[in-house]
This record gives sequence, structure tokens and C-alpha cells, in this order.
Amino acid sequence: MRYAYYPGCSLHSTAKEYDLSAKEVARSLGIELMEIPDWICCGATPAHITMNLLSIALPVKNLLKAKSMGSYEVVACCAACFNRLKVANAFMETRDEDRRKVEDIVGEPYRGEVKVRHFLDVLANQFGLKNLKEKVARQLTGLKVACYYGCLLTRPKDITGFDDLEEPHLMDDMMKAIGVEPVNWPYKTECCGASFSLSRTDIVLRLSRDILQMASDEGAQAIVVACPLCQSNLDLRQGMVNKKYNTNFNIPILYFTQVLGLALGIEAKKLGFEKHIVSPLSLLKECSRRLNVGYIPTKREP
Amino acid sequence: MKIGVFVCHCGTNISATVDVEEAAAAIGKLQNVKLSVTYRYMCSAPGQELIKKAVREESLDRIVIASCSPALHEKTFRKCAEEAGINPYLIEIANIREHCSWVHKEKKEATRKAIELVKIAVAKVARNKPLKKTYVPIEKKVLIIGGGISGVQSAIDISFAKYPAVIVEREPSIGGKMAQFDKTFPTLDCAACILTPKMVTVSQNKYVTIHTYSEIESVTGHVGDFTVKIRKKARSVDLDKCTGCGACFAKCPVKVDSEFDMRLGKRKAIYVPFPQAVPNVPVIDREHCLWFQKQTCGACKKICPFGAINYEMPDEIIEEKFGAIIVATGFTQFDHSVYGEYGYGKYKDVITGLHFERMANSSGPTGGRIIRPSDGKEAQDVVFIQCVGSRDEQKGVPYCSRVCCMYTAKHALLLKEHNKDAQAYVFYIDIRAAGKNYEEFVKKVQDEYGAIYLRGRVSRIFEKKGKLIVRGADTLSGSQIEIKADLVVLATGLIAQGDAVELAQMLHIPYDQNKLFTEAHPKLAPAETITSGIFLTGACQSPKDIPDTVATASAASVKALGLLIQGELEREPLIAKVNTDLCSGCKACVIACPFRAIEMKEIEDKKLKRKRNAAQVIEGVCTGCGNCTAVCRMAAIDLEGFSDKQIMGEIEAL
Amino acid sequence: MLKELKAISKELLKTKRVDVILAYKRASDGVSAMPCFIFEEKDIDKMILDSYCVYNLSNYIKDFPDKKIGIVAKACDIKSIIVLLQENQLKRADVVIMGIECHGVIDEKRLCPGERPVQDIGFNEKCRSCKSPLPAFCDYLLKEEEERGKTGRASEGDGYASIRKLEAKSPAERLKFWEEEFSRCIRCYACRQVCPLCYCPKCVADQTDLAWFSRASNLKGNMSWNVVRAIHMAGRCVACGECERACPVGIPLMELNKKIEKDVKELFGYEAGADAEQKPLFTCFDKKDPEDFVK
Amino acid sequence: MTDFEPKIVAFLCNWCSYAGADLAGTSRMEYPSNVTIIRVPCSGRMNPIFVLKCLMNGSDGVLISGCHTGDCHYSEGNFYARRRFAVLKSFLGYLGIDPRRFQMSWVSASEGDKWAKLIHELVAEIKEAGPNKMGKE
Repeated sequence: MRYAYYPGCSLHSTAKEYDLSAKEVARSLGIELMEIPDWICCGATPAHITMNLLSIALPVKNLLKAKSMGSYEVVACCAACFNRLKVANAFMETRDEDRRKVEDIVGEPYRGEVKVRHFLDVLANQFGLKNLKEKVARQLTGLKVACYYGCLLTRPKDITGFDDLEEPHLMDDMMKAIGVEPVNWPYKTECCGASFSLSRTDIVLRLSRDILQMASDEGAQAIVVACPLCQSNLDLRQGMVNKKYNTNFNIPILYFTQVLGLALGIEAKKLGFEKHIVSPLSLLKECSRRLNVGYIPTKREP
Repeated sequence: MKIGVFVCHCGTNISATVDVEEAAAAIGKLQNVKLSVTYRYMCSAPGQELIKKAVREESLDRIVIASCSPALHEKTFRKCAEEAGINPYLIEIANIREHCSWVHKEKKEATRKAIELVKIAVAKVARNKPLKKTYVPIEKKVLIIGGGISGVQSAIDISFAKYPAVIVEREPSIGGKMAQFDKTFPTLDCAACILTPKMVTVSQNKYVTIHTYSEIESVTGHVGDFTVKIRKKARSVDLDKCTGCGACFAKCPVKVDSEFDMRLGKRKAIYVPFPQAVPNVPVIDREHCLWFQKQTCGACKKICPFGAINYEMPDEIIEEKFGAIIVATGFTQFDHSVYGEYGYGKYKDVITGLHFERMANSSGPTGGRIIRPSDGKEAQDVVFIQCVGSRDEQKGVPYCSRVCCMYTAKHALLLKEHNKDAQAYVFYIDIRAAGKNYEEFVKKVQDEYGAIYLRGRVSRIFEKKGKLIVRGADTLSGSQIEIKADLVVLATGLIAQGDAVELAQMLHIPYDQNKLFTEAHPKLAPAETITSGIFLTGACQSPKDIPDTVATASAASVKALGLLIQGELEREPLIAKVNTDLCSGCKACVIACPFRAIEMKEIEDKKLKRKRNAAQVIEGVCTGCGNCTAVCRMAAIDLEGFSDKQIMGEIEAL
Repeated sequence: MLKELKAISKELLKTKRVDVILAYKRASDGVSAMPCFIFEEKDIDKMILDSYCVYNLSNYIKDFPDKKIGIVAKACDIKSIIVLLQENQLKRADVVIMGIECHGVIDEKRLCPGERPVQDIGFNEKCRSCKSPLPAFCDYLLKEEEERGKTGRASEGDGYASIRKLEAKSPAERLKFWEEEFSRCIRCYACRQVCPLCYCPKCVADQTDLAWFSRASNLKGNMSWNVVRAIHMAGRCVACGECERACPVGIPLMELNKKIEKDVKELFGYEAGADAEQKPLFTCFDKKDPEDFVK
Repeated sequence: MTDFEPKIVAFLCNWCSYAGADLAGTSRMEYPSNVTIIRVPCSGRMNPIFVLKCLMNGSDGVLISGCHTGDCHYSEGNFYARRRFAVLKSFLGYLGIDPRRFQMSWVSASEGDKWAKLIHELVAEIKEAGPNKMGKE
């Protein structure tokens, strides 16, 4: 399986570990991710709240780049990127009038022919959970996680449409498949407040608190996510949440690719666990005691 | 030939976009047109006077009215012509409103088209023939499809006029949805107390025949003479022998979820759906009966002292003739399992209003206790969510189900009456309490019964520590709220029966995009359908509360009676007619007629001086669809009112 | 075969099983065949039977109402008899069909005085797509005494090659083609008179009470006539080819009839003259009839 | 061709399509004025000669509209019409007459919007097809 790979800004900065682990997982499964040469912004937050056409043109530009690579399927990991790329395609497929405007901007005809998939979708539906199960090298038995999908992955349904809108389960299924226990909790798609991340921190803290609370109430040792914004909110803000609401959450926020990586027997150090604020190390140590996770970097590398 | 053309302004509805004066002038120049005038409202009394006067003074012999759609006023002007002494079929309507002034903005264009339309009408009317209405006998009996409150009411009204009525109900008992209700808003009298007397009256009425556990198999014919096949499903219990002693279901070992009690309670495999059922005769549910599944048991047959149990009973198909049909098939509940935010219907303690009715009912499955189906505990905090399925283009139906606001208020009140410590929360979009004493009722529920009304939608329901967490928005305080509820009651909307479309096609009545049956006119003919002789009542037409349902039932009955009391039925003479000189007797029309209204008959061919066969139309049966005229290569059969000459004339006029 | 035919005819007339026999006799040119109506046994000897017997005699059935008719018919002619039965123009009991084995008739257009063997003249176009030399639906089946070598039947092809060629052309070309053809029409209605299925008491073309289309022999009128004729033959024409044969100005009428024949076969799986019991094409429908052309 | 205003005849069945067009009016849906409506009881009433007559009479387009199959007021009329005009449509095309000139549609009494949309499309298509020169020497 070969795909054009669109990392997006997060995966090259705050979500490096997502990028690392995704690539590692892909490699170990023999999935080839070819990064799109000089890809540009996906048009998320700033663009699409300021200028609609731009927010379409940007992703289209990227999709055209992918097309020029001779690839007709693009994989994204960041939920926001995924969402923008999908929206752009839908836009170009359905709205003839505006399509021309966009085509003028990007200077090429485009009718949404380049298909866009989320890495989760590729693994679960393309590679297949059954095959994943077979590839499992480490039994992470006993690890309880809460799968958190956030808002951008599944909405709007008719555009993203690969998992249930109200009750998404693909990540849960995957965790089950690799022997991790997903807790049954209702906040899978609650808002984490990401879009207010900087403007209204208070809201973000409250919403993140609710999510963390629910997760720990249901006995999750970690929250598994597929979106860098969710991750940074829950991870980055966890300390502030604890301060503000004098709670003492210590819930690592892991990317599904990281957990998957562990299960596939990839060395933990290759999966960038050290990059987390709420360190998963102790959790992993515990695992490693039960089963050999391999070398765990103790101090965070610069 | 002297044709008079009368162009209507329709206030400004036409004249705003069509230059009526210019049009009238242009038409005045047409051949055969003796007079062409305009008037503000042709359909008004003075308008019609003007027409009659013109006919007298100008001795007109044909009339064209350029106005609104013939659907609205063709009859009006036919009558007008008759009064003016012209055959009512020597008029034509040019539809320059719906088909012109209302759909075009550019005055020049609209005027041109209006003239065109009138030209056509003039060309047609010039070829019209004076026709006489025909008369056919009427079968003086009414079929009522559905034995709910509307069907029962219709039957009572019709029997009151001493005309026979036949109710066909698919369930084992009449009574319909109302029989499942506990109390009725806003007066809170118990549904059973007001319904059952009616059920008994109708069952003892010598003018009314009731076929329960029966369905309509086919409907053919036309107004005054419908032939209907009714399938009487095998009840396995002899209606005449059974006395309703109940020994059989007391003995029956099989327990099944009761549909009547919304599966909150149990019934037997041989059962009477509810104590006051009419007829009070059990039916065997062959799906679950041991005898029909494994040829074992047979307890009911053994115990029955009257030998009323008959396992061999087959379905029976009876055929009856009717003069009119009243459709009273009612509604079914919207299936809320499409709502993921409410848990896709997988939470036991998320129920519908109808479940609540059964619980609140003292003779219901919980003996009147409002409980949590999951653990049977008394419910303290109950959340009611309105507009579930209603007013939701995405997942439900676009329309308002009209009764939910009221029954939810009623539920909130009943909750309090059953358990004074209970607390009701109601999520609503708007409160629609238009009805006598309705608003007052809702107010009472809010003020005296302390129901907390929250304006907003529920975004999610989930279980936590045995409670249902209901998260929603309170748009008035602009805040998010979470309620830990014991029970959530969804005010699910009213939708058309699953098989509404098949029935509509059987009856040839139209239905809308929501599968609700369409009335002949939304305002002026709400109880009729465009198919003459078929009438509508109750929720099969649109959601209705009990008062409105009963009102429409009586309305439909009056319409049906109005039809029946006519000695014979006046029929439009717009039917097919054979010119035997041209007919080759090839039978094409006979085979192609959807109504079998054409037969072959031997005629004396004068030219060939020999007998031969030619087609002949059976007047009472022909509906005037004209299919025969198109399959006849020799143009030997023609349709009055839409004759080949008229249509060809219209085409030539273009 | 002829001997057998004569014997049967004799019997039929003698026993009064039939009042008249529709058969072929030699025309005055000594070459071609023409119809003859035999009422008495003595005339039976006039009968001939060879590949010059082109005409579809069923056209004359309508001239003998209320008479019992014996008819000599080729497989193709019999189809039109079937349609007549189907359309109630004839009672099965009133007709005795003497089906003859036929391996193709000559192409009259190329017939010129002086007797010549059929192979030099060439077979009639319609024979190329003939399914079988033996009629299925008849009372007497008359077979050739000895194996016939030469046959007009083409081994391959369904006879729609020319139709497909026309269909492949551009609309403009087609319109031009047909306008040229129709412009030659002189409205003699020979096509109608010779058609065994044109039995209407008064053809729409002759109705004066209502002028269905221009009677004038201009392009408009000609086009109308030919289109109406073809549509009125839809699902009825059995491709006996008489109309085209009779057309004095050589309009390829079969190219119209066969187009519709092909369409109804493809659209509704309907074949004219296949079965006397089936309902005529336009007097019935199938709920699954194609609808893709409807918006 | 932009200045060419086509002349289109539409035969509407009285029960569905005519009522649908009425609804378009009551709902004030604007559409081009090129279409003139002739009312017939049922699409089954339509004789192929009517269509031919229109085309010979210089109409640029002809539309027949009836109830959706299964909804016919006379239960089956539109089924007969469908078969009849499937043949005619193909045949006219064979003669080289632009297939856009003769069209058929199902429009129910509640589909005023469909009717308006249909006319917009129809007029656009016929404009593309250009004036009907059929039967003109």
C-alpha cells in the first residue's frame, strides 16, 4: 500500500511524536507513506474563519501536489488537516460556480479526484483490524484507555464519513483488536475547546477538565487520541486544570499510533513518548515490568 | 359562433404582471370572438352577473374565462354558464394565474403568454360540444378503513343517518391508539372512559359491521360503486361461539411482550389486547402459539367450554360493494433509534410518550407506577424531550406533530400526580398550545405542578452510575445544563403508517413527501380527496389531536352521507365515445382500458351491409382517462371534453 | 409440393371446408406470379408455386368477410395472419393455412422480361434474415420433394445491419437522408393498400372530419404520413416487405419498419406475429418497462 | 442562439403534473415563459400524432408530463404512455430529429419545485438545440 502523506504543521512541531509513531507503524506494516514535497498549510483555523476561498484553495493546492506525485490517495493524521482536505474535495466536487474561482487561484482544474483518508481509516478499514491483530507482537493486556475522537474526525458526517457520528468506535475497535481495553465512556466526541485554545483558556480548562474527569471516573489509565489539537489541549493544559480545579489528574494523552506501535513491538524510544508533558513513562514502566516494552528514555531529550 | 372571453384581474394577482386590457384587446380580434372584456374578480357575484348579462345581450354561445386554475373555479363558471342558459360544457378556462402571472415577472412576456393561453382556450371552446351529465346508481354503504377513534366516530355518525357502514380494522380490536392513552389533555378525563362507550355503541349498532383483524386486499371501481376485497385474517377463535369468558388465555402457558402495553408488560399467545377490547374475543398469535409452532399444548382448545377455538381456521376473503370510502388509518410513532445523541434507542430508561401513557395507566403493566424499565424503581427526576423526529429535516420529518407539546405537558402533570416528589424537566423548542384551554393547561403544569421548562435541545444522553445524564442547552439562560435523570421520555412525532403508500395507490389518492394523504384542497376541501367518493379523517392526513380527529371524522361522514343520499350519482359526461363507422373491432381499446369500461358488441354495418363487432363504452364505468383514444389507430374512439378535435385545435392555435 | 397443394385444395373445396382459396397463378408476362382466388375445383390447375410467388396473399383476406378461406402462405406471410387473428380481424376457424416451404423469393425490382432462373435475378432482401424455410403455424405443411440447394437465407446477421449503419450517422445526416426520401413520396398510399395489416375502415390519412396531418404532398405532409404509418405499424409489422415493394418511388420503408421492430425487441422483448394469443404491443405494459428517458 | 426564444408545448396530466404546475404558481416560483401548457386528463390520453403535429406545427419542443408510475389517477395510464413514447422518442431520433425536442417527465402534485426546475432545464436544452426546422422546405 502506497499513499501520499500529508503531515501538516502540527506533526512537524508540537505533535512530532504523532508523526514519528505514524511513520514507524506504517513502516512495520509495510505501508509506504510518501511525504508530499513542499506541502503547504491545510487552511485550518486562521484561513477558514477569515476567507472561505483561501481555505479551499490551500488544501486543493496540496492535493494537486499529491496528484503530481501520481498518487490518488492522500493520508493525513491530523484531524484538522484531514477535515480541511475532505471539505475542499466536497466543495470542488459539488459547487461548480465556486470551483472555477478556486481553479483560477490554483491555476489548475480540479474536481476532487484525489481521495483523502485518515490514517485511522486506512489502518482499520484498508489494512484491516484482523490483519492488525495478527501483527501484534506485545500483549498490552491490562492497559485501560479512553478513546477520544474530538470533533473534527467524524463531523460533518457526509464529508468525513468513515465512522459513526454520535458514537464513533473505530479507535475502540482497534484498541480491542490489539488487546488494549477501551473504557466505555460518553465523552468520545465532547468538545475540548481547541479553537479557544488561546482566546478563552478558561473555557478550554473547563471542557478539558470534564473530559479528564469522565475518563478517570471510568478508570482509564490513558486517553488515546487521533488529533494533535485534542492531544495538546488535554496534555498541555492538564497541569493548569489541576491547579485551577485542584484536581490531580495524571493521565497521559497518547496517540493511537503510539499505543499501536507498542503493540506491534516497536521499540518505545522510537515512538516519542518522551515528548509528552504528562509523562506516560511511569505508565509504560509499569507495562514494561509486565511485558518487555524495551528501553524507555528517562529524561526528556531537548 | 359567438364566443365571449372574460379576462379576470384577480385583484392584482393577474393584472400586476399581465396587461389584461392589452390581452383582452388582442383576443377581441380573434375569429369567432364576439366579445372580450376584463373584470376585477370574475368569480365574484358581480363578475358572474357581468358574464350572464353579456351572454344575454351579445347572445354568446360559448365562453372562455381567463383566470385562475380550472382546479379552483371550473365548476363555478360551468354553473354560471348554465344559469346564463349555455350548456355548462361550452366553457373553457385559460389558466393565466398559476401558469402565467404568478410564475413570470416580465410584464411583456407574461402578457404575450396570457394571450397565447387564451388563444388556445378559444380554439378549444370553438370545438366543444354541448354535453349532458350522466347518472349512475349509488351503492348506499360506506367503507371505513381503520377502527381508531376517527373510524369509530365516522361509523357512529353514518349509522345515525341510518346508512350502513363497515369498519375494517387490522388489529384484533377497534380503539386504535386512543385506547392506549391514559388521560386526555386538557380536561384529563380518562381515555378509556370516553372511548369505550363509543366502541360499545358502534359494536351494538345494527347499521355498523366491524371486521377486526382484517385488511383491505384490493379496491376497484369508482365513486358510488367501489368493489372492495377484504382479507379477514384467521383469528383461530370463532367470533360467534366465543363468549369472552377468558378461560383460554388464563390457561395459555406462553408469555409474549404485549404490543398494546408497548412491551412493558406481557400477554399470552392467545389474548385479548386489552380488557375493554371490542370485540371481546381473543385471537391466537400463531407466531408464538405452541400448537402452530410444535403441534403441542392445545390447552385453549381443551379448556374452551364453547368449542370456539379453531386451529384450522383459514384467512377468509370477502368482497363487498360500497358507495363511498372513508380513510381513517391514523398514524404510527416516529422511530427515535436514528438519534445517536439519545443512545440509538439502546437505553432501557429512554422511552416514548406512548410508553409513558401505558405506565401512567392504572390498568397498565405497572399498575400506574412511573418506573424505570431497567430496574423497576420509581422514577424521581424525569426529563421530557419534545420534537423528537418532528421539525427535523435531517433525521426526521419537517413538520410539527402538533400534539407533543400538549401530551408532554400532560405527562409532566400525571408524573406529579402519581408521585408528588417527582420532578419533571421539559426540553422544548417552542410551546405550541393553540387550542381551547391548551395554553392555560400548559401554564397550570408549569405553575402548579412545578414542571421545569427548558428552552433548548438535548445534545447527549448517557448512562453514568445507573443514572441517565442528560446534557442540553438552556438557550434562555445561555448556559449548558446537565440533569441526572431516572427516566427520559421522548415526545416522538406522528408519522404516516408504514404501508400508507400502498393503500394510497390502491385507492388512487395522492400523498405528500411525508406519505401523508393529500386532501382535495388544503382549505376548502380538507375532508375530500381528489378521487371522488374517497374521504379523509384523522392523523393519516396530518397529525391531529383527539378533538380535531373527531371533528374531521364527522366532516368526512357528512361528505360521505351527502353523496349517499343522492338517489343516483351525477357523473361528468367527460367519457369515451365510439364512432362505430370507424371502428375495426380490433379490440385494442378493450384490452388497454384500465377500467374494463369497453366491450365488444355486434353492429349492423350499413356500408358493408353485414353484421360486425365494434367497441362500445360502458358509461357508468368509464372514468375518462382517454387511454383508449391513444391506442386506437383509426381514431374511432374519442374522449368528450378532451376530444382529438379539441386538442388538435389547441395545437394549431399555437 | 404443388401437386400436394392442388390435392389439398381440391379436398377443401369439395368438402366445402372453404369457400375460396387464395393462391398464385402466372401473370401475363409469363414470368412473374400474381394472386388468384379459386372458388371452383376446375380452376385449381391455374395454381403455381415457385420463387416468383412474392406477394403476401393474406392482404386479400379482408376482401372475403364472413367467408371460409384457404390460403397459400410462406412462413413470413403467416406472421401477418397471426396478427390479424390477434387483432380480432379473423377467426381461426374461418381460415385454413397451407404453409409452404420457402427458401427465398426473387427480388422483383430486378425482374425483367424473359424467364431466368432465380439465382441470376437474386433473392429478395427480406429473405436474407429469414429464420426458417418451414412455417410453424399452419394447418397443412407442404414440403419440397427433394433437397433444395440454393437458399436466400444469409447464414449470419439479424437483418439490422443497414439500420445500424443509419443509426451511426449524425442526426443532421439522418434528417437529410429521410427528408430526401420522403420528398419523393407522391402520397399514392400504395404502401397502405398492399399492407395486410392496414385494415382500418377509414385511415386517419383519409379522415376529413379532422385533418390529422397535412394531406398535401409536400415534405411536411409526406413526413407526417410516413411517420404515422410507421408508428401505427409498431409491434405489428411482420416485415413481409410488401410496402417497400409496392412503393413506386422506391422509399426504403422497411428501414423505418425494421427500426421500430428492432427497438420494441430491445426495449420490451416484443416480437410481432409470434403468437396469436399475446396482447398487441401498445395495449399492455410491463411495470419494468425502461424509463431512463423520463425525467 | 442566445436571442432565440423557443416555443415549447407541454401536455400535462390533470391530476399530478397540472396540479404540480399550479403549485409552482401558488408558490410563486419563477420560470421561463416559453412553455405553453395544454391540459389532458392523463398522459395515457396522449396520441403520438399530437406530438408529431406540434413538431410539424413549428414547436421547438414538446413535453409530456404525468404522474409518477404507480401514482396515476387512473392507475395505469402513465405505464401505457411510457411504452408508447419510448418507441416514438427513439423513432424521432432515428429520423434525425434532435431527441431534446421531445421529452417526458413525471411530476407529482406536490412537486412544484421540480416543475419549475424542469422548465428551466428544458428551455435551456431546447435553446441549445436551436429552432426546429422540421418539415420546412
